[in-house]
Parts: sequence; structure tokens; C-alpha cells
Amino acid sequence: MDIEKIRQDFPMLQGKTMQGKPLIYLDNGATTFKPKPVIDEIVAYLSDYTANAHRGDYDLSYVVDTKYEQVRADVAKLINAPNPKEIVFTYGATDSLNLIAEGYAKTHLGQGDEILICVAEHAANTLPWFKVAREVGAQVNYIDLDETGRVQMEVVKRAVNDHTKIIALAHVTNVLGHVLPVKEICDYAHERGIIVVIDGAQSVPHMPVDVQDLDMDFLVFSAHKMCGPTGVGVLYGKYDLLKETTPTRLGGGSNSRYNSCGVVSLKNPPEKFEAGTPNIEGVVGLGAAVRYLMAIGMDQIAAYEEELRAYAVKRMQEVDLVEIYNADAKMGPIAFNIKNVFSQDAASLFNKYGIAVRAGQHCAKILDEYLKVSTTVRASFYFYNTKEEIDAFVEVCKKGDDFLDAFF
Amino acid sequence: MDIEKIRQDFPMLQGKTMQGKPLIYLDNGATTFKPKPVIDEIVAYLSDYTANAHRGDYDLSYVVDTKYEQVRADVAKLINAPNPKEIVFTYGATDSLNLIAEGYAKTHLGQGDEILICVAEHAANTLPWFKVAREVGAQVNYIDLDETGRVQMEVVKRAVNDHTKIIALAHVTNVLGHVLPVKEICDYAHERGIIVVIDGAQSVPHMPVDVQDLDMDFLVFSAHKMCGPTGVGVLYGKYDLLKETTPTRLGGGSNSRYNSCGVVSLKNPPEKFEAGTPNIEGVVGLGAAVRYLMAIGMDQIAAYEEELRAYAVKRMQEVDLVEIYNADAKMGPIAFNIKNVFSQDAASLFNKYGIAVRAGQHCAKILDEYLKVSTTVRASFYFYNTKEEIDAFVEVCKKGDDFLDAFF
Amino acid sequence: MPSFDDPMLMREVIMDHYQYPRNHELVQDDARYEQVNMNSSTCIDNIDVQAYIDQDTIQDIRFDGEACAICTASTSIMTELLKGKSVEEAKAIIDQYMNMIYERPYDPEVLDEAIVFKNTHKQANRIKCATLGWNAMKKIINHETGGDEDD
Amino acid sequence: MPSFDDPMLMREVIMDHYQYPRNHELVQDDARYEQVNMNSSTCIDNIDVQAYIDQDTIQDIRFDGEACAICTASTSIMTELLKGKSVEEAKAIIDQYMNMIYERPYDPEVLDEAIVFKNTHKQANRIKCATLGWNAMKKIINHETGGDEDD
Ligand SMILES: Cc1ncc(COP(=O)(O)O)c(C=O)c1O
Ligand SMILES: Cc1ncc(COP(=O)(O)O)c(C=O)c1O
Repeated sequence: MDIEKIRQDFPMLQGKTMQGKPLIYLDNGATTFKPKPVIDEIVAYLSDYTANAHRGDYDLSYVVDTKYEQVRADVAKLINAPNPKEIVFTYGATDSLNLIAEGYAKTHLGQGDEILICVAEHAANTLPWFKVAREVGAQVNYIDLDETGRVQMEVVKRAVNDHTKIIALAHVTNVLGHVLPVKEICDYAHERGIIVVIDGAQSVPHMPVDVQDLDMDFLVFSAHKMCGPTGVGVLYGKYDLLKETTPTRLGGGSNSRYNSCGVVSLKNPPEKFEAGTPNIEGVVGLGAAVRYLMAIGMDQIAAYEEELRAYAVKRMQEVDLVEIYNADAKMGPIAFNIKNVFSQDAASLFNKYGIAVRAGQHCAKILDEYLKVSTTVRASFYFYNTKEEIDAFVEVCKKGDDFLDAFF
Repeated sequence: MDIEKIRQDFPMLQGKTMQGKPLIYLDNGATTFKPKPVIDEIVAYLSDYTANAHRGDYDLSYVVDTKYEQVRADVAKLINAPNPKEIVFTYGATDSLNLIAEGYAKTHLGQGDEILICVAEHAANTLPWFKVAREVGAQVNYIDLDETGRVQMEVVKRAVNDHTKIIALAHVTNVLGHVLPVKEICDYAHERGIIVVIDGAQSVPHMPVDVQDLDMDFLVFSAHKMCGPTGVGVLYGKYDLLKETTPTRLGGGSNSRYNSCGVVSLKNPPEKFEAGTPNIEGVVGLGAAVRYLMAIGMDQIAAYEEELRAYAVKRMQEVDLVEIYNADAKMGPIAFNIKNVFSQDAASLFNKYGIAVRAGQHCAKILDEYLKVSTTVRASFYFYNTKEEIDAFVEVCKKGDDFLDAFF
Repeated sequence: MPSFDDPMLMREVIMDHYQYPRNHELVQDDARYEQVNMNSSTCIDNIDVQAYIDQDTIQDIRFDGEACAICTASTSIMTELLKGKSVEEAKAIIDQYMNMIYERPYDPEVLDEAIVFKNTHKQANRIKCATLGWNAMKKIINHETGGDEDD
Repeated sequence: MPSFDDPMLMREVIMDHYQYPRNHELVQDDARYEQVNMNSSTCIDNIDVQAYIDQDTIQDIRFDGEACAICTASTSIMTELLKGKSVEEAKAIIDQYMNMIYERPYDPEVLDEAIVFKNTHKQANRIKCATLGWNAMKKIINHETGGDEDD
């Protein structure tokens, strides 16, 4: 993996500055930069083959259809889905999770049933469950984290009970970054007829994810966190489950026919979920992103990021001022604080030196009940980051005491 | 309005061909071409200022926030909304209509209440109402069209009754193209406490629409039908109504806080509807489209398109083989058939000559109950079309008899 | 096999089957027939196809619905061609037809009149139309008549 | 008006108000106070501000919550500056403060210590923090304490 060559593919990595300093982007958990092939594909749709999808009465629209459906096959290959029809295009991970909650859980759960999540989940994997639970009389309960912030298999086993119908967890959480034992959880859950929903927003971009091997029932992720455009995401579901899932949007393209008496017949998955004009340039951009990542190799990406993260942790641990909350996680972001500096003030200091990191609760607003610290700074990497960037970042960590510098 | 100069702005109008013939795109009702400023803005987001929105801890994300919020102001200006906070970004007109049905109608309608639509409505303005009506025990009833396919004010008055709670109609329908007397309908409805939902997917792109003057309660439209990108649309609603509307997606960015007991407090509109990472390049692209259209002038666009349509109708009427179903509409597409030729076969013939038109039911699948013809060919124009293109189109209309030509 | 290199001739065959579709009436309430509705997502053809298969032989095929010339003619030709064939023969012919449509090597011998559709790829958006009836028959043969959607 | 052209001095003022925020305790169950919660959508500051206004004069201001240095210090300075002022005076001072923050012409005279925030525009993403408490006060003065969201 030639990082310097890879960096050449990203316009955002070509001489951009922030506060007059070379930009160092360590907020990849929020969104990632886009390589040229992705931008080019989007521009191609906008400039060379603009037409609506699924309406093919002329060659141009046939081209759009073909490209659009090809992306389903590309995504299926990325996650090793047996059937491209199990790939539903949504508007993002949030949209996908809401679709599972509204379209599946709401029609399959009832009074007294239980949904298990954990406190490290992103708001998108929490709030839709609260809502559905309230509406059907079910309960949202929590699987405890161990002292390092992990979901341990034994704890899952203890948490599961006769009422449990759905387990919804992040493959890698967006703050703590531990890798969930998905396969073991699915094995255990399936023996008990429990459906497993995996939030792959922070895993699919960073490591190989094989839905057949792991055997989850649903998997969601967003294109924009994996070199693709915003406004497009994926819902993977086992085909039989997708068939049982009700769409959350109705409109053109999702119904095969209806009459004025309100008798509607819906199409099969995935079409039934894709009502209205989809994000076409988003989907073709996602396709380009998937092909780009696969050309580098998800294994390679995972190995390099692991090395990068370990390096960053080691360097940061040399700085007394820094407190890391998840030093031993293999993947994902580093959650930390500069001692005695409010996270947002710290973020400003980094900003002053051209470094983009995030402060706050990172949409995992109930995590404070576990971490006992209400906000953190989060540095999150992608395969285009370098050790040199981390060195520069660590230098700023050392300046923590002077955080008001940023203000003058 | 200098059409030749305007055409220079559109890459899709620069020497593209279909079946070896110069491309003539008359499917603007489905989606429109994108001018350079729109493409450039999207590329700028992807290349020069990539970051997530609403997460601003560093300058780059602040730039994104600022640009994103500026588009709300631009859109508000386009439709003369009093307050940019009344502009909600959705994923398209379909998404917007589903949001009104799920988020407003479902919580405000009950047993025996009535929703009035008409048979010319697009599936997106029909199916969500069927669903909500079924769920709350309300009724969807129809306002009859007159013999020319219009919704007449007198008929609306006759249709409205004590049970009517919502009237949902297209400003300009996507097949018949008549302009709805929105202002009169709103006046009449509001006296009776009825909410008026206007589907502006085919009006906002083509003519000035002033929400204060017309006084509708909700207005929806899609960016991609007005020179903007796909996967982004607008829901305008009067602020008080938006406050009463429940979001259909929950996740990051839409809640201000919650705890593990499921107590959630939502933000105010528009944020509460925009959970998850939005279609950022879609929104900034929409902003560029709005500014582009306003620079030309919506009045100018409307006047030119009216002239173009009248010319096309006149020329088509000279061809005996052609049957037009909405010759006297001022705006919108021309719905027609070539006598004795199935619409899809006709579309292929046009395709052979490089002309993109659509065949079918155009997502208004219950219109056949009115038109007594189940499918039509639809030619729909935009301000970049020319009389020369229409001449070429009419020449192909004359070849209708030889429709199998396309096949050899 | 008739020689159809002359476009005029090919066009005549299509027009004939379009204007006078064969086997163009559905049977009612006859439990021996399996039926499938084909309603394309990308075109507006909407046809029902019925077949009565017995003793491994296709005894009868029928169709009806609203469809374009290409769909109607190709389905009409299909019904004539496959009626009386064994299930195995029918499968082989369908395979050859698909090969022709998708521009793979194919055996024109077994396709008879159906080869008038050999130019379909030139109007790629019509592939759906030219295969709808054929896919319906495939579904019936494979007893996959559940879904309401073609593919 | 103190002279704060020296960054060291400005920093000290901010640090002092951050470490020892003034009026930093809410009153409980005192109906004379109006209260507003400010919870920013783009930053993580979350503060409650209370004010007791009587006879057109701001008798007392208090705040509490979890917030960054900029938000805490600017709110603390605000409470000191506006306490005892008439509603009209307070409005005028808030306007001048906003002018300063948004780089419009402003009158430094009335801002006193608050002018330590004059460089906020250099870190545009901190404007939210530096105005959160001030906007809270504006809401209370205008009796717009309903929503749970700042703007
Ligand atoms: C773990 C996790 N789940 C879900 C999401 C939501 O993704 P999106 O905002 O793209 O819908 C995110 C992104 O912030 C995330 O990190
Ligand atoms: C009148 C009308 N309403 C709604 C829609 C749906 O728009 P979209 O597909 O962009 O969601 C369309 C577009 O086909 C339309 O023409």
C-alpha cells in the first residue's frame, strides 16, 4: 500500500490549509474525503449521462439503469452478500436504521418484547428503537460494557432473555471503537430466534465485512464514511426479512400498480423500498467508492489503520497531559481529553494548528453514563492518514495548557 | 433570455448523441440537466471543502455549515418564504410528501376524517395518503376533474365537506399540466380549518411560486427537476405546522439530548427533521441551482416555456397521426399518443431519432380511470429546449406508422 | 428455419403477431393451468401468462394483457414455439432465445420465427419487452409463480 | 473601559471568568426568575440562564451548566455587565456585543470586559460559544423562553 500514491487521488489532500497551516484531517469518523474516481463518476452522471433511473424508454435512461443496478452488484461483492437484491439503497445509515425500526420491528414486536442495545450506540441506533418500543409497548434494554468499554459475549448471554427479539449493536462504535464479536452474537441469537441488526457505519469503511460469514440479519452503513458521497447509504437484509419489511416511503417506482380505491400492490425488495427518484449520483458515486476500496483491498486498509492507530496511541501516551479512554481498542477512533481543558476548547486549539478533530458527545449522548466524562475529543483516522500527520497532532496535544492561544 | 447562451451552460447539451443522432431531451418532467455552476458547486464540496455539516469544531466544518444554511435562505427567497427555518431539506418530493403524511396527517387525523386528492396526482401524492388513511381510519376521496382535466374551483367547493381535513394537490400535474388555482383553494380551505398540501414538483422549477401570496400550508419539490442534483428535496411548511409535525427519521443532529431511559428532547424545525448526515453536496448543489434559476428569472422561464409549449402543440396538431390529451394546458408536459401505436413502441421510435420522451403511466397510475387511455407518451420541456428541437420532434411524430423501424 | 435476413420480412412477422396475437385468451378457473403475472418495473407491459403442463409436456400456453408490439409479438411467437414441447426442450429453446437477445452465441435452428428479435440489443431498453413473456414461461416451468415482479 | 490590547491580559480575564464564573448558581423554585435552557446544535455547550427582571430593571442574572471556556467566561462576563441595567440599556449592550462578534462597527465603551471576545471571528466556529449566554439573555428579555433550542 503506497500511501503517498493513494494521497494523490484525493483533491482534499493536495495543499489545502486551515488557519494558514497544512490541513490534517482526523475527523474521518464524521465523514471521509473523496478520491478522484468517485468525483469523476458523479461528474459523469451530471455531465454525460443525466437521466432518471428505472424509467428506461430511451438509451440514456437505460445507461443510468444499468449503472445504478451495477452498484448493487458491487456493494454485494464488497460485503459478500449472496444476492444483489438484498442491497437496498437508502439515504444513509440513519435512514437505514429508521427503516428497520419502522418497517421491521414495528410490525414484528409487541407488548413486553425487548430490544437490546448498549450505551455506546450512536443516536441513530438508539432513538428509532426508543420510538418503536414506545409505540408497540416493547422495552429497550442495555447490554453492559466491560471496564474497557467492550461488549463481551458472556454479558450478551446474560442479557438475552425470553423477551429479547432484536439485538442492535454497532460493529465498531463511533467513540470507543472496539470490534464486536458479531459472529458469536449471531450464532447465539439465531438459536433463540432473535434478529441481529448491525450498525456497520464505522466498520464497513475500515475492514472486510462478510455478511455470510458473520451471518447478521441486517447491516447498515453510509457511503460518505467510505470515500463516497453524502445522502446515500445501504441497508443489507436477508432476503426473507426484507420481504417481511414494510417500506417507510411510498411513491413512484415502488409500487407495481394501484387503483383509486387504495388497493396497492408493492414490488419485491429492493425496489419496494426505493420510492421516488433515488440519489442517483450518490449511488453511482458509492459504486466508484466501493470499487476504489476493493482495488486497494479491505485487508490492507484494516492492517494499515491498525498500525496507524497503535502508533498514535503510543505517541499520545508519552504526553502526560493526555488522557485516553480507549487505548486498547484495535480499531476506530481515539477518544481522549487534554487534562483540565474542555473538549471544545481543545478542538479549537487543534484547529488553530490546522488539525480537524471533533469534540463532544459524538451523537452517543448516553455514553457519559458509562465513561463518566460527558464530552471527549475524538481523533479518527483513515487509510490516507500518515505517521507524520500523527506526529504533528501529538505536538499540539503537548500545547494543551495554552488552549486559549487559539483565541488570540 | 438568450437560449443559445444558456445552452452553453449545460454539458449535456454539448454535442451528446443518442443512437448516433444529436440528443434532444424532452423528458424534463422526469429529471432535468444540470448547468455548470451546479456541477461546480458539487465538485467544490467534494474537492475543496469536504466535511460533515452541523458538527463545527474546526474551520472546514464551519464553512460547510455556513454554505448549507445559506441554501435555506436561497430557497426561502425563491419561494418567498418568510423564514428560512420553514425550509426543511429532505431527500426529494416523495420523501417530503411521506413526511407530511406520516408526521402531520397521522397525528392530526382520525376516524372518519377525509383527505381530498384528484386522480391526476403522482403516486407520491397518493400512496402516502392511502396508507395514513388506512392507519387512522380516514378516507381518501377524489375531487373530479372537468372534461379538460382541470381541477375547477367550483368542484373543489362541492367536494369539501365537514370531514375534510387535508387537501393535497399538485400545483401542476405531471401528466396533464394544468395550473391549479392554489390561492382560491387555500382561501376556501382555510376558512374551514383545512390544511392544503401542494405538490410543487412540476411547478416550482417552471414558474414563480410565492408561498405567502398563495398561502399553502405545505409545499414540496425536488432539486433534480430544477437543474439541481438528485437525492435532495424541500419541504416548506408554515412554522407552526412544522412544529406540530413529527419527524419520520430520528438520529444524530435532530435531538438536543436524551438519556438511557428513552427521554428524548427534539430540536426545533428544521433541524428536528434532518436526522443523520444530510445530502450535503445535494443541498449545496440545490443552492447553486436556485441561484442559477433566479439569475435567469422565474418569470422569464415561465413565459418562454409557455411559448415553447404552445408552439409544440400547434405543430403537433398539424399531424393527423397525433392525438393530444391536454392541448389547452398552459404549462407542463404534452400528453399524447401516436394513433394505433402503443406508447412504448412510440418512445422507441423517438429514441431511434435521438429524442428522449417517456411512455407509460408516469407514476399517475390511476389517471387511466379518467383519460380512458391507459398509457401515453409524454414530452416535457425546460427553458433550454428550442423550437428547432420541437421541429425535429414533430418530424418523428409523422413517422409514427413505421414505428417498428426502431427495431431494425 | 425461415430465413429472416430481410428486415421487411422480419417486420411483417412482428406486425402479424402484434395485430393477431396467437393463444391470446386466458382460460378461466382451470386448475390445470399455472399462471403468472408479469409487470415490469422498467416498462409498462403488463401481461398474464398461463401454461398447462402435463406428463412433462407443455400442453397449452395462453397469454393476455396490455403490452407493446415487441412484448405482444414475442410472447405470441413463444406460445406457438413452445406448445407441445417437452419441458426439457422448452428450457433449451428459452436458453437459446436469451443467448440471442443478450448477444451470446446461439443456435438459430431451434428459434424459428423468434429470430426476428435478434436486433433487440440495438434498442437495449426493449430487452425487457422482448423477454417478458419468455421469462413468464420460465417461471411457470420452474414453479416460481409467487412474486408479482419479473426479473 | 479597561484597555485589553494585550493578549496576555485578555487571556487572563477569560481564564479568570472560566475558573471562577460569577453568578454561577441557579436559584430554585423562585417564580420571579425567568429561565431558558440553551443547548447548541453545533457545539456542545449546554447552559441554563435565569434572570429576575422587575420594574424594567434586571435585578439578577444567574447561570449554570456544562460549557467550554469561551461560553462560560462570556456568560459570566455578561451576567456581571447586565445586572442592574435597565432592559433598554441591556438590549443596547447586547446589540453592541453582537456587532463586535460579527465584525460590524461597535461601541467598545459599553462592553467593558466583554471586549476580550473581539477576536472570536478568527475562530468562527466559536461564535456560537461566545454568544450562547448572551442570546439566552436576549430570549429572556423578549420573553421567548419557550423553545429548547438556541439560534
Ligand atoms: C456508528 C454510527 N452509526 C450511525 C451513524 C449515522 O450515519 P449517517 O449520519 O451517515 O446517517 C454514524 C455516523 O455518524 C456512526 O458513526
Ligand atoms: C407531480 C410530481 N410529484 C412528485 C414527484 C416525485 O418526485 P421525486 O421522484 O423527485 O421524489 C414527481 C416526479 O416524478 C412529480 O412529477
